Amino acid sequence: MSTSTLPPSTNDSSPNSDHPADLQDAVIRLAGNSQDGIQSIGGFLARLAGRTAQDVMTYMTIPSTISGGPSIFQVHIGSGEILSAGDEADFLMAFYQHSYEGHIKVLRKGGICLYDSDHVQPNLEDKDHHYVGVPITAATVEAIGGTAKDKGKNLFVLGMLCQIFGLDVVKLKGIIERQFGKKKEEVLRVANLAFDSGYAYQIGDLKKAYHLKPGHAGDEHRLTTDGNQMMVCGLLAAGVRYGAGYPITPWSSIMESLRAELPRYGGLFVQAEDELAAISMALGFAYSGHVAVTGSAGPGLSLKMEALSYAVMAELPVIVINVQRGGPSTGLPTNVEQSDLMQAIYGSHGDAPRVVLAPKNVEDCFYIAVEAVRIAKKYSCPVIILSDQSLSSRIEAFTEPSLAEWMTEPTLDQVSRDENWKPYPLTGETGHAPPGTKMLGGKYPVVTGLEHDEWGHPTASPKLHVEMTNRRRAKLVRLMDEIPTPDVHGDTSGDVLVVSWGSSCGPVKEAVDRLRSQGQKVSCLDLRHIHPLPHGLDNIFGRFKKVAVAELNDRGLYGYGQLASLLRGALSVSNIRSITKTDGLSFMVRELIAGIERVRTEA
Amino acid sequence: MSTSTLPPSTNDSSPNSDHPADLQDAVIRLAGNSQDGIQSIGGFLARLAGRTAQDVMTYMTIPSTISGGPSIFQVHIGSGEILSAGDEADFLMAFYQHSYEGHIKVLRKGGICLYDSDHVQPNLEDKDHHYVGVPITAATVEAIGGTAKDKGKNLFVLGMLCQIFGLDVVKLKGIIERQFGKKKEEVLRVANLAFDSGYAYQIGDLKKAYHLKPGHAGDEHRLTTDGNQMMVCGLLAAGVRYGAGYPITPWSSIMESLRAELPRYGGLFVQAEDELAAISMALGFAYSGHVAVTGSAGPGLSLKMEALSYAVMAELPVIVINVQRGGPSTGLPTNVEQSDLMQAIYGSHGDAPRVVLAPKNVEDCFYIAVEAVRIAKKYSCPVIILSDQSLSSRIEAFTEPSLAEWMTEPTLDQVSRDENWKPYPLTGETGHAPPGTKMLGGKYPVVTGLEHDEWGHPTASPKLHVEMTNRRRAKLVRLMDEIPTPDVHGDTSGDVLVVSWGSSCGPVKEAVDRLRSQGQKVSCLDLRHIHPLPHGLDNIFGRFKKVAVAELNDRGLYGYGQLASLLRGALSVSNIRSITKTDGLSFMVRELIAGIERVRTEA
Amino acid sequence: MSTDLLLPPLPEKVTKKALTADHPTWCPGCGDFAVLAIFYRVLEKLQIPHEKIITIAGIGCSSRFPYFVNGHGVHYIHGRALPFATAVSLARPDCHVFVFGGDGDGFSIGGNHLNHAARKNLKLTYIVMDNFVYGLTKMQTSPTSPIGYKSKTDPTGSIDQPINPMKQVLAAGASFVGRTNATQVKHMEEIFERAIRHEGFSIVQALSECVMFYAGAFDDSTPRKGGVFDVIQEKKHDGTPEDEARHDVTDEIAAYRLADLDHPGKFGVFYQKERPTKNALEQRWIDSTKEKMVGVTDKETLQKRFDMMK
Amino acid sequence: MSTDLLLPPLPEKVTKKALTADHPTWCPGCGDFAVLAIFYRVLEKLQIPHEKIITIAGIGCSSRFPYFVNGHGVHYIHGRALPFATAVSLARPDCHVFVFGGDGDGFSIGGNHLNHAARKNLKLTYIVMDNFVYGLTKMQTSPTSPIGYKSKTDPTGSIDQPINPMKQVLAAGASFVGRTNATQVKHMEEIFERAIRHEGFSIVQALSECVMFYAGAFDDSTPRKGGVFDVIQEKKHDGTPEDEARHDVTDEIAAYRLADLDHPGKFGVFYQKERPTKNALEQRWIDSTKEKMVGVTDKETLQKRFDMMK
Ligand SMILES: Cc1ncc(C[n+]2csc(CCOP(=O)(O)OP(=O)(O)O)c2C)c(N)n1
Ligand SMILES: Cc1ncc(C[n+]2csc(CCOP(=O)(O)OP(=O)(O)O)c2C)c(N)n1
Ligand code: SF4
Ligand code: SF4
Ligand SMILES: [Mg+2]
Ligand SMILES: [Mg+2]
Repeated sequence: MSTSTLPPSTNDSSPNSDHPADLQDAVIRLAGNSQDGIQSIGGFLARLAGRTAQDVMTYMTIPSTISGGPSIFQVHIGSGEILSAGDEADFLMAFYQHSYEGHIKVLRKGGICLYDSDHVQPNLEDKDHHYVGVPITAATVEAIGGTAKDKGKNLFVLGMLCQIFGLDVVKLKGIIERQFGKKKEEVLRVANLAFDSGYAYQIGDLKKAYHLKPGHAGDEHRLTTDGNQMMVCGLLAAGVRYGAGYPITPWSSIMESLRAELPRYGGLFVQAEDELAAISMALGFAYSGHVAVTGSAGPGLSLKMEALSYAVMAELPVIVINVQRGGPSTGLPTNVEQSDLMQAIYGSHGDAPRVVLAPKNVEDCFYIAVEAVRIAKKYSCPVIILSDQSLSSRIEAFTEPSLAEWMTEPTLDQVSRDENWKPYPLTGETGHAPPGTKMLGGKYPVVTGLEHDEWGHPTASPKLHVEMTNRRRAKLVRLMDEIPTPDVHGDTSGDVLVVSWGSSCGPVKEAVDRLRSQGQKVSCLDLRHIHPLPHGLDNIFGRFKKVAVAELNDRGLYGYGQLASLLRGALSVSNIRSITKTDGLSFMVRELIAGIERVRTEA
Repeated sequence: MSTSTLPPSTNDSSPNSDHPADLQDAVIRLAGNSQDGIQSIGGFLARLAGRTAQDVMTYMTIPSTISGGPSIFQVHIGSGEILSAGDEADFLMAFYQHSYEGHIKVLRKGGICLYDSDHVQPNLEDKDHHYVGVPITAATVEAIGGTAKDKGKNLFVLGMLCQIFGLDVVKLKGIIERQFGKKKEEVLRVANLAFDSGYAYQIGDLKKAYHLKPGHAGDEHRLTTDGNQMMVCGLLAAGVRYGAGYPITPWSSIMESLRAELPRYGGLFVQAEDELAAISMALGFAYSGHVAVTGSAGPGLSLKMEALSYAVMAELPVIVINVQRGGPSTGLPTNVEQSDLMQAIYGSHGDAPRVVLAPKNVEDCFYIAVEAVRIAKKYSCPVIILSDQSLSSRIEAFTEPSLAEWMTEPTLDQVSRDENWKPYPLTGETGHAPPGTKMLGGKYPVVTGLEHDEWGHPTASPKLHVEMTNRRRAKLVRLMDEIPTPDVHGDTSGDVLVVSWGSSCGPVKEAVDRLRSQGQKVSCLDLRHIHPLPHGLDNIFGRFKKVAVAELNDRGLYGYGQLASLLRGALSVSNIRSITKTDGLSFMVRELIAGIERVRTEA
Repeated sequence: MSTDLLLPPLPEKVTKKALTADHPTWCPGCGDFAVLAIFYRVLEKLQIPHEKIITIAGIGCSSRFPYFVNGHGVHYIHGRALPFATAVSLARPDCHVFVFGGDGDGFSIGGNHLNHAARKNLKLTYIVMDNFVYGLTKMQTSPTSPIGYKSKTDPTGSIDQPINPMKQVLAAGASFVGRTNATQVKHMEEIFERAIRHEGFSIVQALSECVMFYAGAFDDSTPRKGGVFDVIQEKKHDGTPEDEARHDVTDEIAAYRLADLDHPGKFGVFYQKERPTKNALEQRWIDSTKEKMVGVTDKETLQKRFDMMK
Repeated sequence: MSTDLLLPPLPEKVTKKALTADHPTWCPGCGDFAVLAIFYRVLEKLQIPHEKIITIAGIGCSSRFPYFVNGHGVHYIHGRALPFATAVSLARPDCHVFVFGGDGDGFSIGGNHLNHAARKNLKLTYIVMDNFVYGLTKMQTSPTSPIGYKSKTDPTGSIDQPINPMKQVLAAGASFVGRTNATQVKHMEEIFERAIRHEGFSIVQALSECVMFYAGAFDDSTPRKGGVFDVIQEKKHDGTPEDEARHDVTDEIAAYRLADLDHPGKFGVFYQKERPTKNALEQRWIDSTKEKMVGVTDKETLQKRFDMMK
């Protein structure tokens, strides 16, 4: 039986946590060891949320050893818009003493701590939280038989959660079945046993307090997945069929999916010997007439800098995905950071202008990939996509993109070129003649990294270097003319405009909404096009007293984060300030609120 | 006999070219093929200037094929301060028709064109220049015997120039002897024959018009050499004894000299298999307890970006020299450009703050190398030196640095460390314990690219990542506090302050001096510390109506060159504008004057 | 398989004239001229359709090759021509990929790509113009410079043991390994042709003198200069006793033994043995995947992926 | 030369305890534990002074090695441990340089540095913990993964021919080439000791099972798992007829032939032959230069250089 230290209060004193019987949203943190399969229960919950038209965002930590270790999975689930993984947990499931001790501090005042009483000794002096002890280990062993000591605890807990939060048990069991159905029948049987006994376990009237409100209309086509998977889908939809890469966390799952998927589309992805080879292969594919993809995380992006400079010079259409993690060097390989922005723009030698985009959430990974391919093709140039570790691994639910609208079939342009053909016209777009193309004038082109004339012929003419440098810049200027000025969320004038990018956009919006609900004159704006910047920012910025750029990187020598420095250099406005953070974690809403307040009030 | 079309006028109408019998300075352009040895006569002239306490600056072009081809060598020589290689030539020596046709346009109005009448047919309609034809080829053959048809012409011409400009024939013959004395005696004999007959050749009264005023007091210790050689000397003086590199123009001559020289100092330089290995070796030397050097040009610098990020994280003292050339990609390998500045600062992944310095002239290559080593040692960090193709190859004369003052003997710190030793104290400077050091506490250190604590032990603690990121930044802040605010040349307030760096500093000063002599309120300032910037710039900039940053790179998407963008991002002043150029050539003084005028007058 | 090079009826003949582009910027007398001339000749002979000829190179004197061949060409970055070419070979099975370069480009900075392209057995031909020196950057030691060679980076003579390119590529798994001397044009022609006809990764080391910075490097294998051009006698499988002593090109150990001979060594085909190319293996995977999905559009495939995420 | 390891009278004994640092973060059962244990044992035996032990590694599970050895250590970047170690070896002849890493680190991204460090014969010992997979990044194909191995990047089984590390390093010129299996600790100890005592570039391929992502990979050479651990019989030069058939470790061709055997192949010393190290050659240059300059200070030398520029 469960040991409940305190009955859950339906109304408590912690800020912003007024939970009625039908909860709008809940943050559930599962803390245990990665071996216990807490990632999979988290995943099941997220998928269920997607299925029931609820919003969801997840967050997890990866243990530092391969064999596993302490790890958490947090699910923020709700019927409203979910923009962050949650600063505080409403509900903590602690599998071990270390899980309890390490995470009780993130449980909100009045929150419930469910713990495995076979492993955890909670501090009974603590009157801020409600404690519910369940002998999870023993109960699971009882349920499924004494064989696999640690197996099944996760499903037992899932059953309990399903009961407590009033989740859709039929759908949830369907998801479990789809997952385990692939394996042996015995596995599914055991999983069901564990789940059912968790579901049936008597834990008092917790469920009254924690019943989650169902989502909106349930007939929407909703996907529940992470950013890396949506990036892959975006590339596939946009017609990318070739690529090459080298494994590195957190990029690997993109290349693994592409390697497995592309043969179905008649394409292929090569695992290269290193990142230098990977981008060279991607450029080889691009030269062959196919827009191609490569990618990495920081250390690998650094290795791609020389070839990227070639891509700019030769004007080859290639997508380079960088899933940012904590730096410098090997840094914090499994944490989030947004500290490769300047490198993406300026990391290669020479004046090497290139396009840099950043998705703002999991769903946007799809659309940003589509946009990247569009730009790469139209302007025949490299496009860097800056994703980040948070986007790569967190799970969100959102409406399925319409493939009728977004699917592009790749084509290979082999039309013979006439005598007047020039790949690099001084005015007009680049147009390569891929190999296999007949040159009716009899003269075949050489693509080069040397400065060259309109035909691609090397030249050291001072005049041509000026003209071609202008030409490479002008492509990005044309793109700038074409991208929309981003919308302001909230009023278009006021005290503070918070500008952000990448995975920080969600928490920023949540913070701004919260401040607005308190009557503050705060708005926000997401930047998806980082280089070139969209037009109109000076105007927008000028209508606010302050602009606060929120990003996960260092405030630098002069007090400004990377995007903030870029904006200050580019625009002629003097009100740009920074909110930065370098602890390897996403912004907490409360950190942003404090940062915005600081910017608002400081001189 | 020479065929002189017009007697030289001692007074002509071209601007700023009032040449009396004793010339203050003269720009001599030798135009021929590189095979003709024009580089060596140029070098002899430059060295002579150094010896006779004159100022000198040279400029040359390198033919695009290995076997040679059209090429020029320009010597600007004079008794005042020489700050640029000269916009226009006072004197053109044309060896071939193509030399004549290609270069007559840079000869100033009233200037003299000496040509080889065996090869050149000048345009006799041209009344703007004075023509003097000499059958150089035939006369040389006559002088040294019919064997080596094209050999010796350069020395014949040198003899003529010696006569025309009234150069110190004894010193000049001494220099020739030192050069050729190393070779076979026969070679020196032929060289002397050619020189003497050129010296004796009758070319009328040209020499009256072109007699160069001797320099100031001649007892100074003056060196005449190029920037790459002074960089090598600076490193040697500062105690650098180890390094590694991979060849690339225009860096190669630094590594070649280091490879040849270091054994004399008990050190060594390794030719690595590529740039990735080269910087890794340099870091290995640094780890071993010796501040080390590596270097390259743009493409190779790009390849060093990953390891540079490690150098920042592990805090290893390494000097990275980047001799900038035209980019992007292979670009214009033998031209000058200043387009790797942003990469030097931001080219690596993660927040990887590092020091960036730039020498302002050939002499300064010595002092900047010394400063780089001082910083690398004091702060245990990587320092990038941004030189450029112009500095690397141009010859200047200047006072010899005092080795009594600048020579540092390298030491290897092997003192045993006690239990309290920490390599990365949260407050205080980094102090590694190189291998071989005994650890009295029994615990030996591991140097890592992972985030780590004060002992260097890996950690994923959010708090420590914040603290260590701060710590890496704080080192550069301390350096910033220590470097002097640069001097303003000219008045400390006015209409326009021209800011420049690297090889552009010379022409900028010349342009500013010229404008000042015309009464304009223009001043200039050289930046040698690029990252971190010195304190006090906001104040200085604020006292001018406009700040014009002159640099050899593209004006970018938003209208600002690289240093200008950096300054705009860093400082809170709104008057920064750009003067940029991307033709692969150094600034002409007249281009700068036009640029300054544009900035002064525009809104 | 490679015989299909000759099959399609050709509309226009590929002639030396049509193949000639810019006049090479090489020094007069540079060995690379002969390599170029013989490459033209072999292309003329094989009549590969003009638009299907792709030459790819890194950086170096020798790597300027693509400018001198009037065909689709790529002048890429130093040391990375092979991975670039790998992709072209995989993506464009209709084309013929030729990679050219120098010893520095291929064996110094590019050495790892060489190992991996060889083991993966990409369908392409790689001709290394080995002059035992860095030419373009003006005379530094290269990985094939012999001990004692005086260069700008070894003023007292090179001290590092050079690599043995033949051994390296044999060990890496190259399926065709040839060696020639650019002064022996007939021999070079034969080796080039066999390399190009080989179905897989074929590499030829062509000793090509740098007259500017290493004149005389190959005199010892140049009969005209008093050297001996020692050609490998290949097995004829004629059952004669002499045939015993002849070289079996499918014998890797024997090839390695030939590679172990002192400079100037042997010339000819050291090794040739067909095994599946990466091109074929990847295509097999695509085909077997596609087999199970006849009639399914890319859109349907992606939609199915979406459905899995619901 | 390497005997001097044992000569200096040691103040403190180097014990396993003193050498033990953090508890390894490897998975229980990972083969790398045994490699570490044997490394401790060999260090104990050789009594290299504690402060002179330097372990250097790139990135990978195996490359975390330096954290687990209490000695001076470097956890460098992926694939570049050898050039870093090259410099340490050259600059610090008083120290002993040990490089550790995995198959991905050493043969994929780091393959070129391996070739060049081997040919230059740097004085250092390199131990590759080869598990035929990328462990740290969780199961991608490595350059030694056999054909058919199912990984996240080859879900239908690996298709590229793996490299043969023994062949590669023999061809590159490694002067000591050994091979062992981490389950055979006595053998491993012997090979490590011989490698460390070798004066020059010594490399050992230690098959080391990744129980997480490639369990059972080496069962076929692990007697306990029913495999055969086939040890090379080295020549004893005892004049017996049996000795004829034994392996001569100075015979490179014979070593290459051993390397050519099918998996699991042979174990032991494939090749060992001393030749001058780069360390010695560079030192010789320094010494002969310095000989001519006895009593000249660095300052005087530099002043002379200045005088040349006047
Ligand atoms: C990344 C990079 N590093 C260095 C160079 C400079 N570089 C150009 S060619 C070359 C070597 C040329 O030698 P090789 O490949 O043997 O060709 P060769 O000129 O002898 O034909 C070097 C070092 C470069 N262009 N890029
Ligand atoms: C430049 C760079 N690319 C990729 C990675 C990611 N990465 C880390 S370890 C590794 C491979 C590990 O395999 P291996 O060397 O065989 O070691 P193991 O883990 O199997 O012992 C990779 C690809 C990285 N850290 N740096
Ligand atoms: S430098 Fe040497 S390799 Fe280059 S073109 Fe001249 S002769 Fe040929
Ligand atoms: S993942 Fe494999 S190699 Fe890595 S520690 Fe675990 S068992 Fe060892
Ligand atoms: Mg070469
Ligand atoms: Mg491995």
